[in-house]
Amino acid sequence: MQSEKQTAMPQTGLHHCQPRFPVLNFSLFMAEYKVQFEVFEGPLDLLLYLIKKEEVDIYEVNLTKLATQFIEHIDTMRLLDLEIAGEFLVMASTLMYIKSRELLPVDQQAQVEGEEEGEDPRWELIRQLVEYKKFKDAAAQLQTLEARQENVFPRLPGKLEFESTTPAPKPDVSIFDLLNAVNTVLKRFEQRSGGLREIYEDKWTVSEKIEFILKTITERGSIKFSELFVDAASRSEVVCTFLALLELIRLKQLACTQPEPFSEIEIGRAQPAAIPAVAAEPTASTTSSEISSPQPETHGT
Amino acid sequence: MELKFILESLLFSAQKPLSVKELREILTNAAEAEDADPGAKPFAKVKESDLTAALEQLAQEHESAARSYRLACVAGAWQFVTQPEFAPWLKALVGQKIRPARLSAPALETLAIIAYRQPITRAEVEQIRGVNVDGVMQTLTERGLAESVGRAEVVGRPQTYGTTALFLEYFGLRRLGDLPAADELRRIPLEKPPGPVTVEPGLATAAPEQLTLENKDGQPAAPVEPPKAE
Amino acid sequence: MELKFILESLLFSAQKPLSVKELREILTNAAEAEDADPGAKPFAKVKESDLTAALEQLAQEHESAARSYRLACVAGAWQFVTQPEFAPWLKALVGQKIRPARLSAPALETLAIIAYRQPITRAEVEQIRGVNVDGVMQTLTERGLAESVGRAEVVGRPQTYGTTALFLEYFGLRRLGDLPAADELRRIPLEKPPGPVTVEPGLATAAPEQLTLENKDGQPAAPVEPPKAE
Repeated sequence: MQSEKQTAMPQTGLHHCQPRFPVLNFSLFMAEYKVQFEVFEGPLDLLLYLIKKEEVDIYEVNLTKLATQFIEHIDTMRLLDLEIAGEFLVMASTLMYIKSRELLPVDQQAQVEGEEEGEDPRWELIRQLVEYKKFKDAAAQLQTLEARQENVFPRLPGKLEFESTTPAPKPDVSIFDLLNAVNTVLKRFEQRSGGLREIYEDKWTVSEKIEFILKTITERGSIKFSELFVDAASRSEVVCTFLALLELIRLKQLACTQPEPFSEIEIGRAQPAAIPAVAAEPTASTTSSEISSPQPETHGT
Repeated sequence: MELKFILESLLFSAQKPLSVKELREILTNAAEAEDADPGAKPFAKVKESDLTAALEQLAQEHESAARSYRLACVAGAWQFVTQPEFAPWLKALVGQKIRPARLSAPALETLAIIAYRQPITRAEVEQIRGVNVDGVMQTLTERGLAESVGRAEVVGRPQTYGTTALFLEYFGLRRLGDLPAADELRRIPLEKPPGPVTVEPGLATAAPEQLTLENKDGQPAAPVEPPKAE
Repeated sequence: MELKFILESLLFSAQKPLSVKELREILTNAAEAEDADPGAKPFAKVKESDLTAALEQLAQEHESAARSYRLACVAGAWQFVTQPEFAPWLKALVGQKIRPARLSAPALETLAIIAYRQPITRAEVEQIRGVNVDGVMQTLTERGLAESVGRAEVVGRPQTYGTTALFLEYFGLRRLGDLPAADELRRIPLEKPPGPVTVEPGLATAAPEQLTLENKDGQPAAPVEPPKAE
């Protein structure tokens, strides 16, 4: 007896579920019911389902009957102690309102309508259903496209081989970007570790470093990138030096060149000419003009 | 040398889809190369419209040839792709395509609404679907299929959403205009049309012709069509 | 389905020339796959002579079509090749910087951490960055800038990551020691987060196959498994 119920249940269909089920099977039934119920994505979806069952056009649907079915449905859910999404309840009340209006004599209906300036809730509901239905159909078509696209394979030819006369493409990123990133990481890390570690000691300032770099360059003409950091005693000093360098490049005081791949970056005075040599020369990889750097207030000139 | 064949050879050999702009650049570079072939010169400054026309013609030719592949334009970039019916063998060749899990029904519905109605606010999407869409919206933006595109000029200036280039790629669409039945869906007004609606009591059960929906232009909206499968 | 078109789609999508034997194997595999398409079955045991005949017919058809490419058989393997007269443009195509998209800030930060701290687990990178790095790690490995270099000797034996030779090339470095101020920056201690250790290494550092992959289009890809509604 029990097992019969169990298997029969899912076929019963939702709206025929009347509150007459044996309590024994209740939890199992509810599980089944929930599974079925979740198929409906919302009250509109459920309404469309009910309309489809009636095999009528949306425009021809008997709203009073639809309202009854819908509310029955909600009642069943409530009886089964299922969680009812708020949207279903709102729809139920709209439908109840529509239903109650239908029961009134025509002249009294007009009065009600007068309050809302022609806002006929029936019209509104039908319009909403029609619109929703269209998008549901559109979604189905998207689904078809989605499935189709899974089976479309792009041609991926093997790489063409020509004697490589052109140099390998230069990366659109430089060591400066990397250092900048390091700086960001460390700053954020320090912020997060909330003063557990030494914060900036202000032992070094960017402007001091700007002066230092300019002085060195003036004395020596140019300097290798790594040399700038040789004497750095702490991370904050490295960062300051680095920021100073970025600032000087930004101000077009200095220019960086990397004569060839793998060679050390050299820093020298920027050419007085408007176009820095590095920017125009595609094989010199590093110009830092596009590096976004923190902008210290200090100017070293 | 005919432009369309040059383009064909390029698309045939490219490792990725190429846009009209990229194709134009290649033609220019070929013409301006140090050791440029004299034949390449005439194409140094081809107009984009000419390129597009040639590409369309190519696509048409391949369509007519009805072979196992075709020239497709997805999200504005052109690429040769195989026809879906050869998937069983291509899977044996290259393995299953790595694709994200298919979209759920709610996600597809929401995406359809965004696609046809963009820019659209979350509230407007909810109005159409009749349910809360927070979860699905998040899924869609996380998957890069929809994104915030601005703010609506209404109280609270809520964010508006639109679809991305990835959306087009995901569904193999060239542009938004290629969405199925795009015009029809766009025409439905989101809001009830202004002006009095002359409804008879009992209209809800009236025949369709008596229930002409009017859109903002005052034109009757297209009748509801049965869902048509592709 | 006609055999010649199946072969055509295969040769069209293959990255390398395919011999008759290889083609035959693919047909067999497609027919014997677990979820084999019924349409694939008839080609489980095609004779090599039939294959050769179909291929020759294909080659003939493409010859007559006189397009910018043809089907060629070189040293017993079949391949689509472009006609030689298109070389000027194909050179421009190859020379075209397939502009490596600029690395995003999160990617750079992650890369910097890996560079200075390798070998390092994903969980440790996340500790330093303070945010999830799944997506960027994927980007970095896909672009060949970082790679798995081993496993950490901690619970769960998570994978450890390091930079690649390409990384050095990318940044114009001869060796890792040439990273600017490397020693100084490496000294920053990796602190364990306070409180209960959430980073159980085995958990935080999921195996790559469990992670959300990103494919080349930047769309998140699901682990390869039957599509399911979410």
